[in-house]
Amino acid sequence: MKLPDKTCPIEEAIARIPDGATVMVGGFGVPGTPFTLIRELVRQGQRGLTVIKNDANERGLGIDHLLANGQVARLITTHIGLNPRAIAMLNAEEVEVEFNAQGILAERVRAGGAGLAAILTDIGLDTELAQGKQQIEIGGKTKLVETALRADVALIHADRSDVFGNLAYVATARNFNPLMAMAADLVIAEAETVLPLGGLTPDAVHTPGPFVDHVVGLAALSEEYAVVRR
Amino acid sequence: MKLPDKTCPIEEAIARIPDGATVMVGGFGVPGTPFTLIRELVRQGQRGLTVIKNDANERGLGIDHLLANGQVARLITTHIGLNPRAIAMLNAEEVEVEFNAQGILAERVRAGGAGLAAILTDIGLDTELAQGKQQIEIGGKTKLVETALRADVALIHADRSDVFGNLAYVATARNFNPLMAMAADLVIAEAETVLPLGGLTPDAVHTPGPFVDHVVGLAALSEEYAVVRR
Amino acid sequence: MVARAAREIVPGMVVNLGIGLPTQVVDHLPADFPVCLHTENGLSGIGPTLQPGAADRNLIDAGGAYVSTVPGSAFFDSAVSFALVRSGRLDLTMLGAFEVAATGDLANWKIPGRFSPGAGGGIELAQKARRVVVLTSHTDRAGNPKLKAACSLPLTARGCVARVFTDMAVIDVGPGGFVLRELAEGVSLSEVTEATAAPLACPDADIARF
Amino acid sequence: MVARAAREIVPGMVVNLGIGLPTQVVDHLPADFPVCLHTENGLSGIGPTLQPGAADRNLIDAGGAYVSTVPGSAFFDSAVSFALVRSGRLDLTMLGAFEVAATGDLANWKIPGRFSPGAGGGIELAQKARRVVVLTSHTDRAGNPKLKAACSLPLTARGCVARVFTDMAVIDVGPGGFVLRELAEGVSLSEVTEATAAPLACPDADIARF
Repeated sequence: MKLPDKTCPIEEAIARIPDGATVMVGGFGVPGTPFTLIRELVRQGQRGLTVIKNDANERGLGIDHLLANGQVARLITTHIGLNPRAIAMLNAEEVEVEFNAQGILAERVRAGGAGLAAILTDIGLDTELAQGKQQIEIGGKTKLVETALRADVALIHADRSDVFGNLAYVATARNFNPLMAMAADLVIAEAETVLPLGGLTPDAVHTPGPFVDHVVGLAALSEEYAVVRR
Repeated sequence: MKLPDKTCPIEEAIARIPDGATVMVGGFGVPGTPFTLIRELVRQGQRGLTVIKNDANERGLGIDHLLANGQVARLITTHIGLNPRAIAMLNAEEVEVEFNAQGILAERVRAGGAGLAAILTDIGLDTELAQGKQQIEIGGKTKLVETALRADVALIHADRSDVFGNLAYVATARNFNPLMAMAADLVIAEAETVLPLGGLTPDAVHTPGPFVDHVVGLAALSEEYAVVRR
Repeated sequence: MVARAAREIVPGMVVNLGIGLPTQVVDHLPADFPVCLHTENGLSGIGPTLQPGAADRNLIDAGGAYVSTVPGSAFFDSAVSFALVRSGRLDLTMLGAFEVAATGDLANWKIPGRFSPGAGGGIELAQKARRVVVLTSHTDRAGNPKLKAACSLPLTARGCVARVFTDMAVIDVGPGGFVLRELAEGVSLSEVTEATAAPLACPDADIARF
Repeated sequence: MVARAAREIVPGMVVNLGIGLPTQVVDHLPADFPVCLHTENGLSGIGPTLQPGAADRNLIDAGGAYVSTVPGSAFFDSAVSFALVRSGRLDLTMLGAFEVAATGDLANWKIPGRFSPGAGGGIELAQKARRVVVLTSHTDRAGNPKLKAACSLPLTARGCVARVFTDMAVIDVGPGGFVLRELAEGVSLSEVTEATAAPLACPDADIARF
């Protein structure tokens, strides 16, 4: 048995995303954001996207390019306070924004990746985030039904990948990446380094290769990773 | 800031388990079973335990000692086919056994560790495992409510630990250990090697230290780990 | 039948082989065949089975056999392992059976009063693998058919089986029930029909042999 | 008040410090103080904040500051990070506030029409940390009290706040409402009572100063 090679040119991988797709994007702030994949999605210009991402990055970074280019119809997120454009587009109703508690967004994505229908939680029960959500009683206590999130596509940034798509992340660049890498029908991972089979220790793999469809090696690191912006 | 030292003598750690406790035990077959912690629990003799473990080990191994010693009132598990004593005790109603689909047991434990109330799934809907479980409709489809499992105590086997309780597992000895290490009020980990702070790479930690209460270093490896039994 | 079942595996698949006959399928694949074998206790990329003398005490498959890794293997916990199964990343599973119904229902985990070890990971494999095929003897030890109009034993999953490989035949489960696809060398159509306790369609005039 | 709040941290705790004033608490702890600082973007064991020249582009806290690790740090994904919070492994969180009610209700994430960036991880920290304390100016920029009988802004969590540290006082949230525990140097009882828009019990005749 030999594991197959999933390396792929970036143009080809991103071209598989149709207009109207739901796209999960890894990253929390700068670390772990797949800047290069996002740039290619901006270049190709698919429209009407639903984007699922923890935050809206900052102006001029990451998914802000998608917002500026009018490609995003809907954003499912937890906090967009560092991106004035996202706030302005929300206020002008140019993009629909659904806010989640951060750990609940993580769990909804994970539930999608785990093939579950939903999770039950008391998080946000006393807040306006509970509005419109199904509630059920478990052992006499009210819980919110938080439905699983799956996407057509997940865009992932990894530090290292092997050609089969086993991924490893570094430091706080891990964040939502391993969760989203399980929760989409098409998973595209950009990697700073692409290793041959056997290049990653099996115990140190963060995302097992069977979840990943395409591996895009990064020839150069996006300048959007530059330390210090604010 | 300096992270505290959680190393602890085994007698002291296990003595914190009361009669009647619910105890999660890591392991799938031999790998990852905390044989030494189990032996101390047998020696101390706490009774009326509810044990949550993937399997019942084999005769003469692991939790079979707890069964033989009459310490187990109830077993929540997925498969006990390799332990004739467990099967016999089930048939004689000497121990109450609750069977789960394996991945659902994993998810119920994980949900407990993640502070969720339950998960919703269609797994087992057409089987007798669905009997007696709450069902709800999500988007017009029937789902089973699988409630979260938490325990008073989790007994974990790790390959390496640092003194703060960061844990790393090897190979298929990982299995239920990282899930259970998040899902109990008191988490006791035995480790083949206990390292000083900084001995584990932060990216390679499988169970973060904040989840772990006591670290027990193993002076010698239990002979129950011996390769080949059948 | 095991050699024939091995041809069911398409290059690039992620495959879980159940305990028993299915495990032997791997012996009929070329050494460099591009496939990823998954075991539910937490490994993608199973390598060859090892003799005890060469075994790693921490490295087994879900059936307890000492296995090895290949370049590109990954270890993960039991939740991730079944996440892979339930979320559609398992292309194929090959399972054993006590009974298969003409509707695709599968019973393979419990015989009330005789055999009740628990379902293990079988329910999720049967319910969620993209394709479920069964490898089994055509009849049980007493000679009773295992392929039936309906299962009498507790179900593992409903309507899950796509194809059955037996010592007598390759049989698909179609919308209208069992469909004969191939016959084993030396087995006649009437023999397999007689050993099957449900209608067996035979659309091909010239039935293939394996 | 920040120095006073630092004394709230007991050796051995796992602590999450919210953005703003709470982050500064760490500067008032001894270098070898036994505490584990958690940040919700996936790190236990936060080390000192770094200047950009020394920073690691992949290592930030939830507020975006460049931080470092300590011996024994661990990285994890966002699901594990909040599992730690929701399952009771976070001993203490220190948060900012727009409003704190005498019932312990907290509002700190939204001012309708003016400030709606989303709640981030605040709801889970407020609802699930074993102990929630607030660090805030006693009044807002316009001089309006932040401690009130009831919150008028959208809630972060109900009944969660145990103690409030302000520039004027240390105030507990008891079953009967706000209870004055300490006064800042130079602040009188009548000043703090006047700046608080809810009854303020003062059980100690000889009130401590900080």
